[in-house]
Amino acid sequence: MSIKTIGIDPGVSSVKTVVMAYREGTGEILHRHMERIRRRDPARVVEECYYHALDATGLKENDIAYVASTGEGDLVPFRRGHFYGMTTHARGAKFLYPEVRSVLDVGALHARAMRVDDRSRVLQYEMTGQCASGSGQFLENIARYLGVGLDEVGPLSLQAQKPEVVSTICAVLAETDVINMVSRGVSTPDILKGIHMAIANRLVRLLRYIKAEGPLVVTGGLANDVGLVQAVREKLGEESKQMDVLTHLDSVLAGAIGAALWAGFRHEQLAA
Amino acid sequence: MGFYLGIDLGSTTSKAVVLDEDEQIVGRGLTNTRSNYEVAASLAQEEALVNARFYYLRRELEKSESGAPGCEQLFQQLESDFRLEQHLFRVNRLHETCLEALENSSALHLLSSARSALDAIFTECREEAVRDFDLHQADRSRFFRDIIGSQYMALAEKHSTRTLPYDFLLNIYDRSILKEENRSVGFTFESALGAARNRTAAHFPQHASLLQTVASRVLERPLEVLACVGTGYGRQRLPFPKEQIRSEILCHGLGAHYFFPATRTVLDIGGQDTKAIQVDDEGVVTSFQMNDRCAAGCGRYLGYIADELNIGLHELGPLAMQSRRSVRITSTCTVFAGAELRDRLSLGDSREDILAGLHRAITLRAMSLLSRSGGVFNEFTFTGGVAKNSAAVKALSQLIAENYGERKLNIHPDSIYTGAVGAALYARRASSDRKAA
Amino acid sequence: MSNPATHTHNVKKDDSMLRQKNMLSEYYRRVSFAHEEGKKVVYSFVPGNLTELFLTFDLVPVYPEINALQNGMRKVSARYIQTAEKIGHSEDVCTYVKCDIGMLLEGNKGPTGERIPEPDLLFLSYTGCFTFLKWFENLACHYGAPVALLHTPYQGDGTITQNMRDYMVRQLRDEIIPQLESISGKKFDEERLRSMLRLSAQAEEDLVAVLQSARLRPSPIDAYFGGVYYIGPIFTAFRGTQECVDYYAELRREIEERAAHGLGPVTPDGEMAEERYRLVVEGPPNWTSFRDFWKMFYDEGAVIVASTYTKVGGVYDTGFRHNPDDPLGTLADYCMGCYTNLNLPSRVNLLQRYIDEYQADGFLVNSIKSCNSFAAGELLMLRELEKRTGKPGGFIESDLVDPRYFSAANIKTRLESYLQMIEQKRKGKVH
Amino acid sequence: MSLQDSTGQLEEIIGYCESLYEDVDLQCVQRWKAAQPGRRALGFMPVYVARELIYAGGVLPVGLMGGGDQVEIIKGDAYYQSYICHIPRSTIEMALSQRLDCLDGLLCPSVCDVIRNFSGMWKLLFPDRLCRYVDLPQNFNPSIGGAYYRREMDLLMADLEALTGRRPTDEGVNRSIELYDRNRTLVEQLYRLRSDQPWLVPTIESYLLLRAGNVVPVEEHNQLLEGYLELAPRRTFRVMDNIRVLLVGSFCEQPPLGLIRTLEKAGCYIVDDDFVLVSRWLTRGIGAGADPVQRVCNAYLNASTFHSSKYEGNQPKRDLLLQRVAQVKADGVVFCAPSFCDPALLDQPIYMSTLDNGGIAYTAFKYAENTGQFQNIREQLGTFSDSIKLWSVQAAKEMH
Ligand SMILES: Nc1ncnc2c1ncn2[C@@H]1O[C@H](COP(=O)(O)OP(=O)(O)O)[C@@H](O)[C@H]1O
Ligand SMILES: Nc1ncnc2c1ncn2[C@@H]1O[C@H](COP(=O)(O)OP(=O)(O)O)[C@@H](O)[C@H]1O
Ligand code: SF4
Ligand code: SF4
Ligand code: SF4
Repeated sequence: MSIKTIGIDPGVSSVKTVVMAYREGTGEILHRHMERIRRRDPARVVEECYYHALDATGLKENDIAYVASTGEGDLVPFRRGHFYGMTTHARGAKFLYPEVRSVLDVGALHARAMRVDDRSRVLQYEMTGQCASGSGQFLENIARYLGVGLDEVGPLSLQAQKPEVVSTICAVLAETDVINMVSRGVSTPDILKGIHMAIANRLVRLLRYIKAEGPLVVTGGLANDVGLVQAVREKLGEESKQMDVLTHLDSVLAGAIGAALWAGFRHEQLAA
Repeated sequence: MGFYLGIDLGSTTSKAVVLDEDEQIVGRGLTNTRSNYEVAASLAQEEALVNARFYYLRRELEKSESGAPGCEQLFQQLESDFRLEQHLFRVNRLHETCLEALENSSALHLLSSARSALDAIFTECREEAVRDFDLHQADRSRFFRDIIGSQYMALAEKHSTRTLPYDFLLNIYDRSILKEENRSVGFTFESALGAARNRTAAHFPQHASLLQTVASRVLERPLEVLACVGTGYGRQRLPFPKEQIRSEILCHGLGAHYFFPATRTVLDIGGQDTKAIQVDDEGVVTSFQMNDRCAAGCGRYLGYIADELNIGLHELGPLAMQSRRSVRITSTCTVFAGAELRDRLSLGDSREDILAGLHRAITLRAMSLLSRSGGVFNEFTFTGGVAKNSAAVKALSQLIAENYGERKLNIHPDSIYTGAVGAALYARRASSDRKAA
Repeated sequence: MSNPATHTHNVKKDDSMLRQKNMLSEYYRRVSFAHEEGKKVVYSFVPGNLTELFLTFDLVPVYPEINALQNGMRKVSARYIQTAEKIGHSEDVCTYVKCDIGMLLEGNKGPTGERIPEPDLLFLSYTGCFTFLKWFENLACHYGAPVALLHTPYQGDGTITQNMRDYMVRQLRDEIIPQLESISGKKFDEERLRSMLRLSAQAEEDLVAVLQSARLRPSPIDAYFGGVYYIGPIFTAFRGTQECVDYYAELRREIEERAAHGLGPVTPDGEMAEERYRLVVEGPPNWTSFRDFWKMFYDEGAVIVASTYTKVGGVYDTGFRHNPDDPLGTLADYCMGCYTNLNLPSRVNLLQRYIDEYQADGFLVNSIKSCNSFAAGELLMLRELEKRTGKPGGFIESDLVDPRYFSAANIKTRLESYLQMIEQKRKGKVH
Repeated sequence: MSLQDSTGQLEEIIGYCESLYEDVDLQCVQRWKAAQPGRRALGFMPVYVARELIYAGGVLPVGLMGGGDQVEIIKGDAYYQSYICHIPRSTIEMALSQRLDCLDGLLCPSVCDVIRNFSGMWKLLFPDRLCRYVDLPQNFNPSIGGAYYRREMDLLMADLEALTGRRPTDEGVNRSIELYDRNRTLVEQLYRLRSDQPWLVPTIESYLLLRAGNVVPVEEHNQLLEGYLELAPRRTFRVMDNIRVLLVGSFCEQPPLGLIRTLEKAGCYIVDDDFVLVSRWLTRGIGAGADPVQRVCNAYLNASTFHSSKYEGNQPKRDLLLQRVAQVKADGVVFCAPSFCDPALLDQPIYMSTLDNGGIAYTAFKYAENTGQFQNIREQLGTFSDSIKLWSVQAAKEMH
């Protein structure tokens, strides 16, 4: 018999929810959802997502064995437990690709790299600090400036011919760089690729620091961005690091998936 | 008559100033730089020249009808109508661009619903412009992008439906505004003045003929630019020879000296850089500091905050002034600004208190540059876009008084043009040097 | 022979340069074969180095700082630094240390490509910098080599007290020398040390003359960029040798000849054009872009007439010379007298003296991210000097061997603005 | 006494300590001086000075630990580049804003190059005020380093005499030794209690208690400690499912309170640390007796703890670290050092490889005394504690 768990991952820009049928250390996703917060009260979005998840699966609150939060856990008053972001992303990545050895989680404002063992235990990690260079928000700003929808960013970047180097590390100054490029007539794909390379540069530094090994699973919102993932591959290639770089349609949900799995684990542990 | 032109190509705004032979400012131009640098420079320059023409237009009006009641009103109406014409021209052009963008988009199923939504949006934009376009409302942004942007977004929210998502309309706009901004003005002074004159004449039929004569007299007058110097963040991209480019530090120093000859310390907080400059009694820079590599705590920071709160830049200061207890903020990464704000709001701090804290944080960063450049001496001049922000000014003057004692604080209404004025002065000097040689 | 002066001088210049090059490669050869030749290797630091003492015991000294700076000039430091960061060294700390540890981790290939042997002794003469302490603790961990610690008291109150001197001499006599004896298997030969010290003093005399030639207008040398070449032999493995004496004698002759002909310094691009600015510089140079950095100066006609960096291995121009009559006492005085062992007020006084004596137009700080020993307090020094001399101060930031912290554009902007400031100040007019 | 009373009293003690922590104008020192004419106070930079001698001379030793996140830096930045740690700039800021005017002088022990140069900066800025650089010997041989240190301490005694007009007597020094020995015992008890039952002594409380010792006379500090030690064990705090960690690296510039709270909120009991090191620098009491000044010197030579600014000699600190981990039964080590702190940061690789070899988990991050955002640190520490917690169970239950 499986138990039902929910993992909720409120982030800076979106709330991710997963309902899981958990059984003996693994599970099956019954429901997945990602909701952009966009200027709304995040606590309310979390609540809506939660009830939406129950509605969509036809479950009652009582049917849920364990609700676990990750990310901005304080926004989930009805949680039973909280697991920290790297713990859950590592677990989520393992769910998606059991052979995972390193995880790269790139979200709206942060990026973290983790090296994990075969049980998805985090062995070493490194994350970006108080500086937003290389974050999703930064990419979003650029995309808006260029008038490109988020979904188009990746595919466009893949079309680049001569990517333009972005010299600065600062996200704000980089925007100016981009303005410069536009005014010099650099094509949108080349600009985007340049930005991707700059971000990838930072990400690879994180990976280098944790002595990453393959396979590497990219999670978080930017895992959806094929251009960035490709740039990371190229950067790793430059360092002659042979490593599989994997993404998954559910990559963005990795935190929520991990939380739901840990929820099941913890529930069993407590019941034992 | 000869003029001297100074152009300050800033990271967020581009400024141009026209000086006459007596070093009097006769024209000012301002545009945002969120577009092509060359275009921004030429827009600012054109604006400044338009502004100079209006300067003479007013002089002509005063001469011809000196003391006549309503003369000032007449002038203001004319200028306002002129801007309205400019504005409407751009609204229409943007409208067309949006429609083109729509045609080119792959979302065929949205074509007709989006088209009628766009038509409705722009119709309302136009109506609103005609209804209350007021050039002289000081606390309003005058940038096309800002005005149209906030209108568009509000209206897009209204016209979006389940099938026609907001994000789609927003994307159409994002694409089109970029194109629009990369275009030059696109109409002549004569034609716009002509259209404006007709509008104004409708308000003041009794002055129709006066308007006619004055306008043609101004149009006859040739504007000859004798020398031109460029400065600012984007100065390297100006199509000028090297000797016509000056470092922005030098220009700011000289510009501040122009406005306030007794100035010794100058602080300029612009969009992505902050400069602390010490000058001597001739406006020569003796030491300076500026931020590098990191744009934390600069003007753009406030821009992000305003975006996040969905209010205008000019509203930030007054809101912050209402705070009773400012919240301590330490991170001033410009990109994180929005997140920081959300964080604080969710912790239960009031908007006003958070804003006060943010302003203080910015000011503290500036204080640190000031102290690095040598301190704050009498008189102290505050320039750049952020000098328009009352809360920043308040926090700054408080901190200066507490730490350096009483200092005379200068803020000139034209302070945003400080760099451009400095550049124009250099242009004038270069040309008189040439004459002397 | 239309211009004999330039001609002869060019040849001479090459002589001393060549001699130095040869000395250096011979030195690295000696180092790499030390163990094969049955010699013991001792690692030590440049500030307060006790080369004569090592040579007395026939030990081969290795200076990790020199390796690091050479690696910086050869542009391999970036990789070494990364390697060190991989084992947990922070981005924030001294890059000399990381460059050295990175080199070690990658097999200890020295700047000339030859392998540097492991140390038989880590001689931790800890003068003027705490980081030395940490550096050798890290090396001790890697090599398991014994450490000899010489604690050099800081001139906190601006003087060398008798207590400090006694402390040093007793450390040398009771602990250091016995340790050197046991490592080398040789008895301490005081006479030999004395004769070396005599040679040291002789070379020191010539070095001072060379550095002080910058008082002339135009200065025949660049006392910073050129200066770092001049100090090479004496601050490292050669002090106390006849080779060293010969080198400085030759260098001095060359410089005096340049001076006699009213010539300016030689730069990597040949003769420097007109001398337009005379500057005093505080702080070490950047090594990773040494040439580009220098070029920014000589392109503008800026000559460095005095620098503090050329005093890290000993301040000789205030009168100190090694004294053969008091061998241990003189070594103590030498260690305690190095530039970074002076307290801040003394450093300011020294700089002020340079600005006056060398008739500088201004002084410039090159603040090094890595080096707290130099950098902490430099901003106050700058201000204090501006106040005392009325000369404009300039400030640029870079790093020793981490190319990430050398921003050419930024330094160029600051330097240009600074020189323009001097220019304007000289003119006294904007117009 | 009822439970409520004791809770109230505990709150009072901690509240008082917190008010001392927030007293960046050193009003408490001003009050102490004003209470009796002729009283003097000497500031000292953290880590170690012989407080016994200073206090014996009737001079209050005042530990300066920067401005934390309470002092806004206005002028301090003019004195320090961005890549130098934060504590000297906030200290300069405090000095320039007259907050340190109640101090009659400053002692800068040899901690690192930054503090060393700071002593010179102080001399340039305040030429009329006493400032002594105390070069603690790194040579621990009694006849060499010891002899040198003794003479340096005699200099200090002369300074004290010049300051107060009278030379401290042997009895005075002995009395002072006894007070500080008592203080050491109490602090040790506090740490023992914390390591035995960490839920009874939140780190923030033990930290504030220690910080109080920087600014109040030792008698008063002893009273505070005694009160706390009596009351804390009566608490009925819930025992949390936290891991036990040893915190290393915060001996000089101090983390802000918010950071210390964050550490515990993220699921870690800190069972040992190196905050306010001066109160624990000597690993045993000095003991009163003949020639007390020499006893103080001997204690430095023979009983100093291991520490980043001290040469390890033949007592490799990596071994001492392992000992300490075992002693306090730590599940892991948290390296928590100020940014740009060469001494602390350059020790880390040595420590890390030691822990790697010993199979002990660790994590590392940097802070500045005015760090305001702890999100990242919470995330990091949380993951650290998660990984220790979940997997100690997990190991048995092997997944899949
Ligand atoms: N298809 C996509 N292409 C590129 N970026 C995307 C895409 N989808 C989401 N993102 C980016 O992912 C980020 C959100 O990532 P997420 O991991 O949810 O962050 P957080 O948890 O901090 O909210 C956003 O900044 C957004 O820009
Ligand atoms: N009316 C206003 N009220 C408050 N702040 C303003 C106003 N106008 C501009 N600003 C601020 O000034 C900044 C632009 O300053 P500016 O000196 O023009 O920058 P730059 O020279 O870098 O282009 C903007 O980012 C904004 O924060
Ligand atoms: S460099 Fe740019 S992105 Fe980074 S902290 Fe500064 S402002 Fe933010
Ligand atoms: S800190 Fe400075 S003096 Fe010390 S080792 Fe590094 S570069 Fe040399
Ligand atoms: S924090 Fe570290 S570097 Fe800074 S003063 Fe203290 S010991 Fe020195």
